[in-house]
Amino acid sequence: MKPELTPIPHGAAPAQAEMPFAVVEGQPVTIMPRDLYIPPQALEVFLEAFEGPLDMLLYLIRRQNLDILDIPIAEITRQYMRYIELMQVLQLELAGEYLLMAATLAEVKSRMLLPRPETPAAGGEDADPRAELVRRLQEYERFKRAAEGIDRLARLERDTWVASAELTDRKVVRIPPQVTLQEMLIAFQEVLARSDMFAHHHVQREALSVRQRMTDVLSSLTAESFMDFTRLFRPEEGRRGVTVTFIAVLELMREGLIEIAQAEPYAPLHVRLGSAARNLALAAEGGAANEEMTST
Amino acid sequence: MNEHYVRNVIEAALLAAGRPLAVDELVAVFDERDEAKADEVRAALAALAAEYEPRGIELVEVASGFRIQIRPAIAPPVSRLWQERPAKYSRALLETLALVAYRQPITRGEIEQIRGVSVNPNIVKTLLERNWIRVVGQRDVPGRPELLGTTREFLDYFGLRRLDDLPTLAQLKELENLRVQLTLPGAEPILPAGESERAGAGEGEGAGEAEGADVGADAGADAGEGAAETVGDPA
Amino acid sequence: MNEHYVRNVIEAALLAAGRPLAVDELVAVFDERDEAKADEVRAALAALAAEYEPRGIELVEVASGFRIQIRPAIAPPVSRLWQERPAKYSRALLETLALVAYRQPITRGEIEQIRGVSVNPNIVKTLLERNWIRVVGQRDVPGRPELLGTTREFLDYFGLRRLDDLPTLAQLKELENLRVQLTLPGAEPILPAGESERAGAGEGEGAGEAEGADVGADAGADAGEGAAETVGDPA
Repeated sequence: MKPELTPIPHGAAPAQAEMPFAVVEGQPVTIMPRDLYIPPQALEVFLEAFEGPLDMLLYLIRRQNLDILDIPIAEITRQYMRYIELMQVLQLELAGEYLLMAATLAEVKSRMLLPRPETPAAGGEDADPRAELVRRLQEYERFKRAAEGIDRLARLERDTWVASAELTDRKVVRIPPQVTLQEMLIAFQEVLARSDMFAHHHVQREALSVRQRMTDVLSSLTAESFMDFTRLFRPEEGRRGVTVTFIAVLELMREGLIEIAQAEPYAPLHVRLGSAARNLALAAEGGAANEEMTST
Repeated sequence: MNEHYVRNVIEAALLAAGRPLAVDELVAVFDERDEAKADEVRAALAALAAEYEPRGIELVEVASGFRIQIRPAIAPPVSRLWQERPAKYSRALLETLALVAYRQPITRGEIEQIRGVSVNPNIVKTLLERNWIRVVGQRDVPGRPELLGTTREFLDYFGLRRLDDLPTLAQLKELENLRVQLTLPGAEPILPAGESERAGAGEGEGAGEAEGADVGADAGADAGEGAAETVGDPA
Repeated sequence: MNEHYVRNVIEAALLAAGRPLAVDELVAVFDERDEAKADEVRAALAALAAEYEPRGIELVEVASGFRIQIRPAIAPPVSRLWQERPAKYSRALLETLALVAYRQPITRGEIEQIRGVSVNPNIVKTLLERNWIRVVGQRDVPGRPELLGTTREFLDYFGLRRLDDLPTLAQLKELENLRVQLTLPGAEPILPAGESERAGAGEGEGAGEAEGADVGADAGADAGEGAAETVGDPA
């Protein structure tokens, strides 16, 4: 319900007399000409629109197209004071900063009255008494403009929106963690340290290839049908490979994991996944199998 | 890898994400089998941007990556989808934000110094809640005031890639010739019509101390009048 | 009204809305001046649907209206935007894997015997899913427990040509400070984040033995560094 107040861009109006300094409810408002009626509410809105004393001073200067570097201090001070009193009369909450600025202006004005030396010391104390005020006004104006610039940027939710489309069946993709060999070995070392495996001499130099071959042999066999014993061996692996396979087979038999069958002496051997009982029965023939193997 | 496939996946990913995606996030979308290299992704992004040229959407790069967004030119019809008006931010908030953006890291006290008024704590709170600014440290002075800086979200929200993309800050004008102007006789500023009479009364009489004194004396009286007039007027 | 404009606005509205839009909502987006009739909107929707045919998105009609969505065929790569960061494997899992590698074929019961604690079924499941171990048979004892062995993928993953490339138990026993000094083929001196402290401690303690174990003392130092680096690395 608050009437919208749009300050007119500075320096935009060519003719000062007709320059409105505010637009209230769509109507241009020029306060200063005395005869123009201004609803008190609008005036209040206008005065409240200042972002502080610097903003108000800047308004007074810009409204008259004055050079910020050469402010007629006396005149500006007078105008400033009028607004301050106006604000007090309207009982607007007057921030202390406004009064502070009034004091500053009065001080600058009085310093302007003092005679100045002919040749000022470079960068000395006796620079233009307005210098500090001018610097502050300029600095404030830069950021006032910067704020306007930021407000003009095309921003989300006002000038643009992020384009999005529905992803109906999103699948959660899990990436498996990375593991290094070293991590695994460290873990293994700790198991070994906890268990008494180091104490067991039989694991001391166990060839892992036998273990792997045991796994390979097992997974190539089924419980249902026998497999030709010789198919477990790959001659291209050479003597060492064949030996590893053979030790693996013996180990698997010892553990009762496979069974070997032979129809009659010297007939071909057959292998299948074992049942412990049958395996025991065949264990005695291990020697024969051994002979058979080495002769091939 | 198939160029069209890469483009399709990237378009779909950007639309599904609903947030800006960096090039390496887009590269990671492709698995090892059909891995897209960063330059393939960049080529696809360029192709998409060109494809959107005549359309109501556009591909832009902001601080945290690329996003597809509605072209501001067609914001008016699109904004009719929502009942409520977009949030308007007060000048005080925008000025505070501008100071943090251009002058970061900056304390609240320093902001107050430049703006000439105290900073409403709610403004800082709002900016923090919107995740546009954050506390980046503390200044090593008594009281250890917090130093504020802007965030990536701030840049994203305002469609900027980096702080350098902010509008350039106006230069401070030099004060060098100020003294020259002061001492020049008859260098009185031209006052506009509304105020010119009174201004003339004060300033027109010439340079010097006397003038200042005059105006000073007038000013007090006038201010009182002015106030009375203006207030009295409406009644 | 301009057909392209209608299509652009409708596409932008659908992409901006983030929810399905009914035809009359789309009609309402246009103001009186360039009011689009329902049939114009429908025509534009049809044109958009056709335009998306070769793309990764599609226009569908659902109960509450029309929406643009990601084509299901392209969902798998797009889903990768939400992939979870991998958690580290537990010590129990690594120990189980090591026991399967060194003692295969081995049953869960045997692993439990050596580790002295029961094996969480999820660990075996995870290792099976990762395709590092497989069931190679069943031990012929009551309950017929499954026998586990490692796979070719296991060897590939760890850069081993065959199981024999793993250090023997005897070597492991000598390498008491494995953490620090291991220089196996394919075993980068990388430690998981959680390990780094202990690695540091180990390095200090076992410096003397490190040299005895035929790996240089500097290897120890290197591994220490490696550990520190690794904290950020795997992510």
